[in-house]
Amino acid sequence: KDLQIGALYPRSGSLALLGEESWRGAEIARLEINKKGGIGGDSVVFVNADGHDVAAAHSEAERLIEQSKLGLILGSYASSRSMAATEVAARKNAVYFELGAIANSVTERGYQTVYRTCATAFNFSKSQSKFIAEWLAPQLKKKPSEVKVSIAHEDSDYGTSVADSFKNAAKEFGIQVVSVEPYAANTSDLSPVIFRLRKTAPDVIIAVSYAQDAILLSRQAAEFKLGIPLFGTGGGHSLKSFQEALGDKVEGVLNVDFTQYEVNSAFTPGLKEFVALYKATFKEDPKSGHSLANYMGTKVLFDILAQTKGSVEPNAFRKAALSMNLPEGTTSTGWGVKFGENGQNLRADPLIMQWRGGKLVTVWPKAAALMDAVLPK
Amino acid sequence: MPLLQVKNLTKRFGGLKAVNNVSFDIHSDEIVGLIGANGAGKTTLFNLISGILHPEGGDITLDGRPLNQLSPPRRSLAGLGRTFQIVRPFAMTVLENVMVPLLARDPHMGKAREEGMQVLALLRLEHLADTQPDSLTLAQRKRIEVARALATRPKLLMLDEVLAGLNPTEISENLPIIRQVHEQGVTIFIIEHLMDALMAVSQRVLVMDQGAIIASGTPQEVTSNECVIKAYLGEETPNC
Amino acid sequence: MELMIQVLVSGLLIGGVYALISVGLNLIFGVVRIINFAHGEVLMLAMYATFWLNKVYGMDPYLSALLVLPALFFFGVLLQRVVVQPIQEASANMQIFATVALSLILQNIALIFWKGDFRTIQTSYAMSTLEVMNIFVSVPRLVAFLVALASILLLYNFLKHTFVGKALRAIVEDNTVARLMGIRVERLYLLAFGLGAAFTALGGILLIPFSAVYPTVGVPFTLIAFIVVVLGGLGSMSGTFLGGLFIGVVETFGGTYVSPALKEAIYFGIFILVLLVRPQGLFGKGKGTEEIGLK
Amino acid sequence: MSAKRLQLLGITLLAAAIVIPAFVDSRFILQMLTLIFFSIAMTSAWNIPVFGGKMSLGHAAFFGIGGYTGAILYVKFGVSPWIGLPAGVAVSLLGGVIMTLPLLRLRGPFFTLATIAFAEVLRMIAIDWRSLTNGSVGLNIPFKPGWANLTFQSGAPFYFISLILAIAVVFIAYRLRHSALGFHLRASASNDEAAQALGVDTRRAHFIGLLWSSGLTGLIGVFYVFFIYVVEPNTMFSTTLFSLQPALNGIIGGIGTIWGPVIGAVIMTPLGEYLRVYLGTIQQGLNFVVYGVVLIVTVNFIPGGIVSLVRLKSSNRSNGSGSPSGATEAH
Amino acid sequence: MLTIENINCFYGDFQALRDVSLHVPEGQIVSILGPNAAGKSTTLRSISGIIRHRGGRIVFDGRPIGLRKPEDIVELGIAHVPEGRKLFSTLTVKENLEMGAYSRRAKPKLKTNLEKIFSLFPVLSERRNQMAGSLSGGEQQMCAIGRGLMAEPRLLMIDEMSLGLSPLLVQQMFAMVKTIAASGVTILLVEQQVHHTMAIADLACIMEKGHIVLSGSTREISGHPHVKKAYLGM
Ligand SMILES: Nc1ncnc2c1ncn2[C@@H]1O[C@H](COP(=O)(O)OP(=O)(O)OP(=O)(O)O)[C@@H](O)[C@H]1O
Ligand SMILES: Nc1ncnc2c1ncn2[C@@H]1O[C@H](COP(=O)(O)OP(=O)(O)OP(=O)(O)O)[C@@H](O)[C@H]1O
Ligand SMILES: [Mg+2]
Ligand SMILES: [Mg+2]
Repeated sequence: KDLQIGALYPRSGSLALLGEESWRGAEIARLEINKKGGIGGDSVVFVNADGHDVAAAHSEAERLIEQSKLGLILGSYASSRSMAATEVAARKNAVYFELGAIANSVTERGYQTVYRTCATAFNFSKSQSKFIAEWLAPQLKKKPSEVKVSIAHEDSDYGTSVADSFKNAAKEFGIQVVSVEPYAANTSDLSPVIFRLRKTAPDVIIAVSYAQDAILLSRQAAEFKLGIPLFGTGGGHSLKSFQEALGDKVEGVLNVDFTQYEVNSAFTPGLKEFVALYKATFKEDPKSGHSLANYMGTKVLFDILAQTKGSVEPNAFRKAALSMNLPEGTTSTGWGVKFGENGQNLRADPLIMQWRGGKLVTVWPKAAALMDAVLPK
Repeated sequence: MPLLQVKNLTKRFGGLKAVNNVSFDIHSDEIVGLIGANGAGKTTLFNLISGILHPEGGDITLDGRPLNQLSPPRRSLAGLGRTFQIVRPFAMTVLENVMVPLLARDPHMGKAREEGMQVLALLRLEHLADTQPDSLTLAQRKRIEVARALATRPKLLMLDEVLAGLNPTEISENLPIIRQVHEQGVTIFIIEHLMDALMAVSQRVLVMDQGAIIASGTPQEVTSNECVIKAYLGEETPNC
Repeated sequence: MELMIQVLVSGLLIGGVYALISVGLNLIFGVVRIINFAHGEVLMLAMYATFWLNKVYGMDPYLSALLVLPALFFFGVLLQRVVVQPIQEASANMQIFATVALSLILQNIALIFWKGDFRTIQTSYAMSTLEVMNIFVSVPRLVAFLVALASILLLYNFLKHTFVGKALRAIVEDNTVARLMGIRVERLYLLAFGLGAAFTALGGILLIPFSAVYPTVGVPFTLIAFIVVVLGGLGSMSGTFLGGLFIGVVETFGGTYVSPALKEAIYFGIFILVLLVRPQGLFGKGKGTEEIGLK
Repeated sequence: MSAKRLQLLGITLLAAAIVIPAFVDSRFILQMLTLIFFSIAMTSAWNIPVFGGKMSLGHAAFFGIGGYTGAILYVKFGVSPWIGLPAGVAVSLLGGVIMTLPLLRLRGPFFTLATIAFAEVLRMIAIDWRSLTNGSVGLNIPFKPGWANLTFQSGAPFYFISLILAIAVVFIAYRLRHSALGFHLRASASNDEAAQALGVDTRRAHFIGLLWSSGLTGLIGVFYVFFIYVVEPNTMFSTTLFSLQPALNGIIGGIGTIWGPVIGAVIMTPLGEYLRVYLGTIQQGLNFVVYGVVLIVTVNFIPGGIVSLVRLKSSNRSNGSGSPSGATEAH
Repeated sequence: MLTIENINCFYGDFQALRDVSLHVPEGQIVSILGPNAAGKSTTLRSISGIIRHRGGRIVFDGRPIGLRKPEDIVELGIAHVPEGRKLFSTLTVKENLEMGAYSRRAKPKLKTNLEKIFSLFPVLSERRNQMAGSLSGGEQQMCAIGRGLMAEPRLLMIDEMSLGLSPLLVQQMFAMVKTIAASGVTILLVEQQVHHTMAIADLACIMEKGHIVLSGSTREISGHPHVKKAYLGM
């Protein structure tokens, strides 16, 4: 007998790259558990669906729940797709297990069947702000309230919601946000952004970018000798292609993200095994931490299902989920697991990393760090 | 007062003066013919009168009403009907083709259908009402062109080579129709290369050459005018 | 003031890239009178070709032009022969859809073969800049600008002075009469499409040092190229160059002084305005571009 | 007469459509049918200006304007969707006026290109005008089921809403086509100069046709928002989803006719979904490749759309060599 | 040299040529006369391959050419000066003439032919760099004929040569045609200027409603009562 779960990711179109990478994480967890005999003897099967745009995410969620009669969907990497799909699931009383989308609103609508194992945009911003206040400000010999920050963000839902979260988080830490520069991610020229940033001259730039624009922004910053440290917010700044594109100009770029691979392994038990499995399955290195986050989340899901004996009945599932309690430093991402009433994992804080010697090395917090951060030049 | 009054009308295409300072009148109840060599500017003159082209200078009045500022549809509504030299009926049935101008005047479908059938009857096309024009002969298509123009209930009907490409039998079928339309009180202004046919219907003929009107008069006067013979009829006549 | 000059310079540089990408489209739109919505995908394929030549053989992107341009030329010829020629006489609407479908196919073939990865090439000159009196000029962008200028001059002279170029202009006017002169119209169409693709490919090659390659990289360029061509006037190479610069400058000024997020909206808006005031384009002369609508 | 037969077929299908929910308990099939009905309505509304040869690739503009109006009124100001519906139509009409008046001067491909630009500008404005639209994050319709809120737990209400919408739009398109306006549009499409000379104010006809089209598209947009619960610029103003898709449906079915859009939507909507479900998950992107090939083949081999096959047959019978006249080619 | 046997031509449903047969002997001037829409231009168009004929055949130098493309027919030495001049109006006079020599057959002689044309029509030489679209009607006609001659033709077909030309120009044109014919080029002339044509043509045929109704030597034809009445106004 099979235990069927819907797997909804954008796997074509503009978000295909990390959509696919995210799916791979979940797929590895599935292969792993099936090798161990599945859940209560049932092997796990994914019914895959492509949510390449919002309308497709909506109708695929409908299809998974109604046609394939699934009571459980996992996914979905992109926040806009997640918002549409979770809406469908919640209305149909099906469980939706979000592993990668970070928009705050996914778990803010009071739905009882929507869970999220990964960090929210606000978590990202909080980590960044905390890092700026506790580490960067002293390095600059300033009080946190004297640190000036500009935000440059791509203007889709991802960039916009992260930028908004940062504004809120910065307030908590008394950091000044001096300007916000939205731009379209598919542009071929970001010099206007650079010119505006140069005019405001902040101490650090929070950049919220997809892949292509992250590269473009850094390259043009280098070309125009902007000389202001960039602080990425996951997305494009974590990608190997970002490092490849920038070469030695990548050195020192800060970044906050889901757990990546250069991290204190004591803090992330199981990570090494995951990387090995990934390589064995897909014949290449993981492209980003998205696969890891989805792997970790899927495993949490399987733990819950093990408790419910494979049942996805919403009440039983909720009881099992809320009873999960893992401290930080016990999963492959280093995150703990404790779901709040709204279904959000409260122990999934993103880490601060820095590109050092061509690698995205975790530098903060201490427990996860491999190195100390240095002030970027 | 003349029905149509054209004064000093001029139209250039680049360097070419297709219509050059042309003035003439057409009175109610006339049938006026317009002849002239290929490229003399006859069709251009029609296009100027019907508003498809805008003149560089000159005035056109219909029934005392200046037309210059009116768009082609307004001129049509003011009583100006015309056919096109190159017939391209609308891609709809014959009856529907004729209903188009009727509906532009009164959106009532049933009435348009009824009156459309009347116009078709006048042109002996009623049996073709439901066919698509692209399966018809050129002669029939030219008749649709006339029917459409007639359905605008024009005061002045301008016909551009509606008889061209027709065989003598077809022409002799069509001539009485033109007369019949005329008898219903429509003034007619007709371009035709077929001299015999033109001479048979028109009361007065204008001759154009290189954009200008070079002669005007009864068919007999015109055909014996040496300038006309030279410019249009194609016979060598010295010292014109 | 210094910022103004810097903005102007940057605008002109990106405008040069736009012009280069649009030249190929203009050749196709202006001569074959086909609205090629797969234009950006030709660019994308050229970029992938350049990328792989570098990745696998370590070939310098500028050098790879020697291989990529002929390859894309033949690709263009193939497209004309297989997809476009059968619909050459069809209405413009049908052509739009055939090429939209083509763009869909090419994008997704790229996705199938090369996944959604963002790929870039590392070159020594990728991020090098010249600095003149505090004005920064990106070297690869300057190269792109100069090549754009050069290739537009080349194309201009080709159309103006060579036998084949004149024949290309002749078939735009009247291809039946052109046939009577012994001009092999179909062959020239193939040539026009091939050349159009090759010039577009040149744009792709010059983009590579500062832009990543991914399956949908060409999408925004298609619309930009159309706007540039319509603004510059159909068939006018100098117009295309000026149109490209115009868009580049408008976009950079709008982005810097209004909002980076609205820079596209600004030039789209200006495009619509220009179409209304001058349907023949900013720099087009003679017959309105809308004439083609009549075809 | 083939139109008669098609009509009969349509009525039969309609009867079936009404009883389907009683017999079919698969919500997915209902969902698919709902999507098809939306698609029929969209395509038929898009198709109205096409009677006159004006092909827009910017209809997402009206769809988005309508949808956003409904959503903003409901989510931000608590205004009932039932007021949002006429409001959405009104604002779409306004958009239609703004877009149409200037763009009518353009012909053929230039009209088409300008409509794309128009929709793109609106998309960017929706992204940037955050105080009103909530930017890229968009707005969510809160889940408060009930007819008053146009929000439902079950799929049946939207099945019927979309069915009625489809019937209404097709009916309106049918009436328009067979009214004076339809005659004038068709006449203008086949020979604009001649139509003008016959007293038809063709610009006014195009204008009115586009207004009908934009208003109806706006209306569909409002309903669609409440169906999909989310408004977001890249979806609502999506060129692919709401500008290209109706046009593709139209082309496949046969543009400028009444039944072409219906047939196109009925075939293309499930085809798109089917390809995505069965090919897209085997190999990402494969579905679009197949879809594109289907399109090119159709354009190449049946340029008049599927409807023209039916036409061709019947006219062959009557006169041997009749060819389907491109009723909608823009000259 | 050129023989047409029983060809039919259609525009859509409309039949423009019905069983047309025609013979053009080498070195002669042959004229086709007839009223408007008789099918004269259509006959020339089917010879030069712009439109396809149905049935019958067209033979040039013993070779059937009916199914060849216009581009290939030019290479055989048949040049067609189309009705209404049809110059490339955005190309200059010189460029228009050069286009006339596009064929492989004519290209090598481009330079000498160009000089020849310029000496034949000195006015074209004066205007060589002017856009063809801005020439006067008569100049355009000269340019069109010049462009035809650039193809190095053995058979030159001119459609409505004297259309819209002043009497003086008409006379010059006819004289020119005679000169050209004397240089060994066979001429097929479609004309409305019947008197002039009869004066220079060796053979003539009368075409009406798609049929060839009469053909023979110019003398025979001009003496025919039907022609006298319908075409010569006698
Ligand atoms: N749109 C245009 N652009 C440029 N020239 C034009 C245009 N329309 C007509 N012409 C030119 O104007 C002149 C007059 O043309 P017009 O059509 O009025 O002639 P016509 O007297 O009707 O001739 P026909 O007897 O052949 O119909 C011709 O030389 C023609 O080439
Ligand atoms: N492209 C076309 N499409 C449809 N019908 C055409 C076309 N060209 C010519 N015809 C028709 O074919 C018939 C013969 O035309 P053709 O041009 O051969 O006549 P012609 O003898 O050259 O007349 P003219 O003295 O006016 O030049 C005419 O009835 C004409 O209307
Ligand atoms: Mg005329
Ligand atoms: Mg002729």
